[in-house]
Amino acid sequence: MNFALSDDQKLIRDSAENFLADASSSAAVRRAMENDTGYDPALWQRIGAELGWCGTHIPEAHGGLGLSFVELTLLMEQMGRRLVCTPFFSSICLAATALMEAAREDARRRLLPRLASGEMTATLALADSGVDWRPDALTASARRLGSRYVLEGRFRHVPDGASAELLLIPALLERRWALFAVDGKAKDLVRKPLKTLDPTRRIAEVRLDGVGLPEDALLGEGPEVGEGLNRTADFAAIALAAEQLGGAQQCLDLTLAYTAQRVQFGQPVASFQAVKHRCAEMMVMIEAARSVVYGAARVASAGPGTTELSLEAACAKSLASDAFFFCAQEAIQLHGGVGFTWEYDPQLYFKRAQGTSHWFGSTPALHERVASPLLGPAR
Amino acid sequence: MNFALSDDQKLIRDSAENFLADASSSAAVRRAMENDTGYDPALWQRIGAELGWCGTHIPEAHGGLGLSFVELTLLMEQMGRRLVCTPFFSSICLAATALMEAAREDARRRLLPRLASGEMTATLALADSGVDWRPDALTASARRLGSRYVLEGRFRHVPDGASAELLLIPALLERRWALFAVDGKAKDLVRKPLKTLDPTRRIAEVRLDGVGLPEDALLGEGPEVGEGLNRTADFAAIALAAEQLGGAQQCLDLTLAYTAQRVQFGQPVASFQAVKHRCAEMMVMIEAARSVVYGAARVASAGPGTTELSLEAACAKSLASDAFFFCAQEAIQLHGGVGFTWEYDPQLYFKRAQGTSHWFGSTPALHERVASPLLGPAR
Amino acid sequence: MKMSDDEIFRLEVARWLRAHLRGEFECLRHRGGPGDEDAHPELRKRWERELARGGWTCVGWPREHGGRGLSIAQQVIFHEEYARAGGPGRMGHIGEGLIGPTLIAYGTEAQKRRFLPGIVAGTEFWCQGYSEPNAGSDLANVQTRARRDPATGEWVLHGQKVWTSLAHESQWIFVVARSDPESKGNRGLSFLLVPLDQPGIAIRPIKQLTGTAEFNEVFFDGARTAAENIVGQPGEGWAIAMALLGFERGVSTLGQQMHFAHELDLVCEMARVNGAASDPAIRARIAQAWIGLKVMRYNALRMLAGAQDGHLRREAMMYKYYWSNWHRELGKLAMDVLGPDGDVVSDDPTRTRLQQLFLFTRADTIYAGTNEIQLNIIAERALGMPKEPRFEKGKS
Amino acid sequence: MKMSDDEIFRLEVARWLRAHLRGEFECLRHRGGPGDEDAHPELRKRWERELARGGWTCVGWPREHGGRGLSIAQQVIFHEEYARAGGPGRMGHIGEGLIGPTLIAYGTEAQKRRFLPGIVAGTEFWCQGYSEPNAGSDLANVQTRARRDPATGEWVLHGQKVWTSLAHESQWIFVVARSDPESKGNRGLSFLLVPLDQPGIAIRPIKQLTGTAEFNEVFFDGARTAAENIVGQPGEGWAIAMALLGFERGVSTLGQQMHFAHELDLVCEMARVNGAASDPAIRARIAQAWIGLKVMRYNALRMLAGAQDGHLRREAMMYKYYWSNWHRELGKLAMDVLGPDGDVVSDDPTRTRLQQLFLFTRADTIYAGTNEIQLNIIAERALGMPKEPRFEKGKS
Repeated sequence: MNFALSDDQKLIRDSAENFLADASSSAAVRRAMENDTGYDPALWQRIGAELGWCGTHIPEAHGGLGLSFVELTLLMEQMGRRLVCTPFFSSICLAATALMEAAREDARRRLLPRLASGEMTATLALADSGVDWRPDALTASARRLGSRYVLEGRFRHVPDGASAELLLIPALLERRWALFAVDGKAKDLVRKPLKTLDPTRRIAEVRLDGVGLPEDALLGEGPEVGEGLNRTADFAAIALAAEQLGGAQQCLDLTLAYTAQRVQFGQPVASFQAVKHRCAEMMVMIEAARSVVYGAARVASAGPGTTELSLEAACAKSLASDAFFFCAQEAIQLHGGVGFTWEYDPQLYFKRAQGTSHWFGSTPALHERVASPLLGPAR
Repeated sequence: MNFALSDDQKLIRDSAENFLADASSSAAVRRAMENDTGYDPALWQRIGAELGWCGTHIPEAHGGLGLSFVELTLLMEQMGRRLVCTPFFSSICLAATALMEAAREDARRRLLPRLASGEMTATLALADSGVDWRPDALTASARRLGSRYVLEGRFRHVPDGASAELLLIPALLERRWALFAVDGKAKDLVRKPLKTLDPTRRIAEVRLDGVGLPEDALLGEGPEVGEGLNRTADFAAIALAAEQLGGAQQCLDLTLAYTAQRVQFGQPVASFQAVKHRCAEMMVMIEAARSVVYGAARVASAGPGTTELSLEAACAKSLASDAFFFCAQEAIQLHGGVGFTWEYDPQLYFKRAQGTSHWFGSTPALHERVASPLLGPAR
Repeated sequence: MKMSDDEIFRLEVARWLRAHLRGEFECLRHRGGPGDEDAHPELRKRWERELARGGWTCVGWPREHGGRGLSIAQQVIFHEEYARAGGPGRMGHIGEGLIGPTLIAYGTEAQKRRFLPGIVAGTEFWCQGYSEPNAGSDLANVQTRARRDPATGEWVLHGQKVWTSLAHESQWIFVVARSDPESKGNRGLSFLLVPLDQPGIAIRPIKQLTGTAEFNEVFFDGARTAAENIVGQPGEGWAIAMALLGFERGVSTLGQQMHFAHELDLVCEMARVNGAASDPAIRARIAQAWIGLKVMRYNALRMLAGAQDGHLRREAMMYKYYWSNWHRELGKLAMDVLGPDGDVVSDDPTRTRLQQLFLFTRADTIYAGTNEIQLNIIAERALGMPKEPRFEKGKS
Repeated sequence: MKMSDDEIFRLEVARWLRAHLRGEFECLRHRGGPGDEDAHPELRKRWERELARGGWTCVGWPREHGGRGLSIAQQVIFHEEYARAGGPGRMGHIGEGLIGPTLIAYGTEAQKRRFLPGIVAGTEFWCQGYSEPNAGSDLANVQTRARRDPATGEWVLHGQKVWTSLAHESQWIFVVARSDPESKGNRGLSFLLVPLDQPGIAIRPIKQLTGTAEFNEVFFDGARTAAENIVGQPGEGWAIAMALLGFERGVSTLGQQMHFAHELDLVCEMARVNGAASDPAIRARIAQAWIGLKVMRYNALRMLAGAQDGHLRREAMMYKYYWSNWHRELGKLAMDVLGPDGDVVSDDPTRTRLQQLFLFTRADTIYAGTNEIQLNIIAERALGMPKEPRFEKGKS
């Protein structure tokens, strides 16, 4: 496995970094998070239509750029650094991946190009925080009505669930896994936007009170849908880990900048050994997470087996979650009094660190995922 | 609950401190731990016969001083500081307490005075590390043979089990708890001294291959023996926690002394902020443990209920174990290169910290003991 | 069995609180704690006067100064029962706990006569002006200046203080200001009592990470106070200020702990209800939190026992570091118990309370001496380790 | 499906090791690792010569210097297969990994001719003389002195080095000594190659906390070495020494990791056998250890990829801190898995191995740069944070 980035990959990373430093500045994030949808449509337009980021990991045959998961994580890392508020994670990391992993070819052909171009937003309804895909954990069910389907169910926390134009809904159909596409404007679909503690990411409760669907709303069925959704959650976990990694890095960078200029007891705060060691520990956690996130991205880009992917996701997500929380916490601490003010940015990262910590499994749950194959199931 | 020590208590503590600084110096400990029995008989003689420490918590009616558990823990703390190698813990904290808690009055009258005076050593055979006293965890059984008894069983780790003159053996007798006294020289009693990783405390494997016992060897029977032994383990855990506390304190003191005189980069190591903060963290852990050990000792001296005692023991032992290990680890670390040499003392504390860590329950097990009443039993 | 005096006293406190913390005051239960300081300020001021009518303000002050003159044991009982009853955060605590004892120890007779009765009666409220924006942890780096007006003898102040809570709700602020313009560090400072309601003072709230504003900046632009409103002599400000901080640790810690215990109860209850109690990692952390409560309780009892021999001991020097980190970790634990539900702001009061706990406790390890400062103090003052070298002046 | 060259190479290495690590060498499997350095020294020297006969020493050295000239990818494969086969700790590693590359980069032609063949052939062994008793982490505080004998031109050394492993088993030591008696710190040092077998050198073992002695003190009392046995010029010793340390991080880390993985396997096996695997806290820690192995593996691959652009990057600067703390924690985990059995020394080889792991790994976070030094280096060199102030000379 070669960890060197290609020149193209470096270009993607660096141009994203430069673009977002402007386009998703602290002021821009603070404006976007006050919006109805929680994001700036103009920025989304540029990301989707102009920069083409939405097509990154979607095959060329389906209107994408056909790049690998590595490029997707490089973008997510940069977006995480800047707390970008867009439906990128829900539309691309979740919904597009779900289509690629769990939908039939005709459905992919029909829907992926619209996601790749950024013209449509979508999301995937997760069983709470996406950790449990066993059929009996499913919270929706479908029944056939002639050539149509009727969906019932409730999803408590769907990312961008109120604004997404298309919702992918996993449901139990005649005791089998099935994946449905539901238009955001469908009748009897109730979407309740929730107020989130992390204002940079929106969540909605989604209820399907007998939503009637046409035949082609069924995107796939059978056990491969279950497995595909499991894989989707693992891919999305790695992408989210990359986002967390970017956030952690920015917490360290903000702290280095602040402590370099803040003077206490006649010397820069950054010259105190305890502060230096804390920052060094932040870096160690970040680089450990980075190694594993980059490794997981490479595994993910190579068409991994489901078990291998699942372990990579557990490693990457648990380390990135812990690094992000630690770095956000220490960013607040080392900013001193201003660290817990609204005006300074550490609090935004801190809230996102907590908000992302349990998606696709809390760290203890992911540890158990790793422990099981080594030690046998928990008692 | 008043935490102020009485003048008598201060006197006991201070004179023990002064006495042991000489009598249990590093050189003395190193000599004692090479002995056959693992202790210096002369020191034991002074502690028992001259200073009267062995009678501390034994009632006056049974030949003791009738002081409280507080005094016992003050002594244990000082002994822990100096890694005293004697059978004090096994004879007094374990065996004498077991007699007080689980034996009939006639047995107490017969045996406690000999322990109180230090003329006899004894120990209690624990089911491994003394955490599990359920009858079905018992590893010995007894049967009646006329007016005599025959004991079968095996105890893998008995403190001072090879040198103790008297062994207290819990065993199942006709499906009931029973406690027996077995002379160290009894026929068919096989005692195998084990080589310990912590050379300052001896352990033996004890096997009873049909040991025949007279009638008065039965010290008590029935459920009160089970409960008494449970209480004994909790009392002993608090005493051991005090010993650990003393060890932790000495690790900090050794580190303060070493870093004050060791110069690196032109300044005392003790002036580096990272070193200062580490030592401060050691102190915080030590003082936290001290508060809880002292509190537990006060509860223990007031004739507590079994549940209350058990929770106090869990708090004291878990914090003292963790503080001791952390302080021993950091003592090695902050001594630098000499920290892991045989010649310097941190290694002796380090080994004892690990050796005591799981007695009467590892920290995770004690956490679960605390969690259960708050949250219901573990799944 | 005859009840001890302390037991009788405990019943008396509990009975009074039951009888009075009701009706209009009912809604104050468990409110106004750390991070919730600006809940119902007017009502909580009325509550102070209610307490005063019952003789329950300044319970540890000597009777000669209007206090109740309780023994330490009885003060502990009072604070425990107050917390157990869910008594609201005390609007008067800076007067009662900080400036009052300081005036009793260092004030003139006139100052005592002027200021103590208002504190005891719950009619005059105080806030503190210690920190400055460029000082932070370096408290002695005071840049607020006070000069004497030669005409009136009044003190005239220019400068800025920060992290002042309840400035809007108070009548008076105590300020450490540099009265000797040539001085540096902790010399040349004076400790002044300044009325807030005057044109020379402006108050600006600081918005916190919660979106609310519990702290303020206070700007002094020619603010004035009478010549006699100095505590101690000019130049003695630092000594007075340090003595005042010493008063902050007292029996009220036991009351604070009852508050913490209540919060841990909420966390346990949530864990039992939502199933987090089956997660071994959560169980271990809850156990540790419970053990930490024991530590704080026994530690406070050691402090009370040790206070009798007069000097600040190790258990007192580690207390702020211990409780603030314990509390911050409790906030994180609360969120991890909530799990995905913690992401969403709802009208469930327990959930809201736990989310607030998570956010507000971030300040605990920063204000009143950051973790880093606390560890320095422990190392230097409790362990006697040497000070670190400093950059020489002029170099960097 | 056709095998790639690398796959063929992997098979070749594995096959050779299977054929040769047997018979008399069988007992060396998994031996001689960290903390076990003095296991079977004579047999392990013979093993070095066995490797040499197969062309498996100095596999990364250029062919012109007697190496095998492997690509980085193939070096990785070699080290992985070597560790997988349980190949013993390399007696020649200081020669092959440290002094050899240093001589290749900085040595004279004559030095290369004289010293490299003995390293490649496994006939001449080296140890290092860096640390001194009064230096510790402050490597530049060198007090060992070297002066020229005006008669012979030889270097004459006085002083003491410490933490020298395998001194008894080696023929040569490299020493950083102060050749300019007026100099201080990292100036005025020279890098000398000194034969050990001479009257001016005494070696005293240092007994470790295990009771065994893997390190030595080496005393120089008029020890001599020929004029030409200096690497670089007089005064360049520090630069050479730092360059040498840079060689220490290489592809061999991947081999080290296979060794670590084997140790974790033993821990997991013990946990399954003795029931510790049912303890949730143990499960979580084992999972973390396993994740840490992933970190180290991917981190090493990043280092290899990054090494191509020449400067030491963050993943390289954190590596020593990471592995040493990981390894130390594995030792503690191993003991906690053993539980009460860990208290007792027995003849069970796995138990003994885990107990040794626990004790020996205490040195990992100290030697070759303590944790504290590593964090300083990371802060200053990777993060660009300022140096701390120092006490002025003469003051304290």
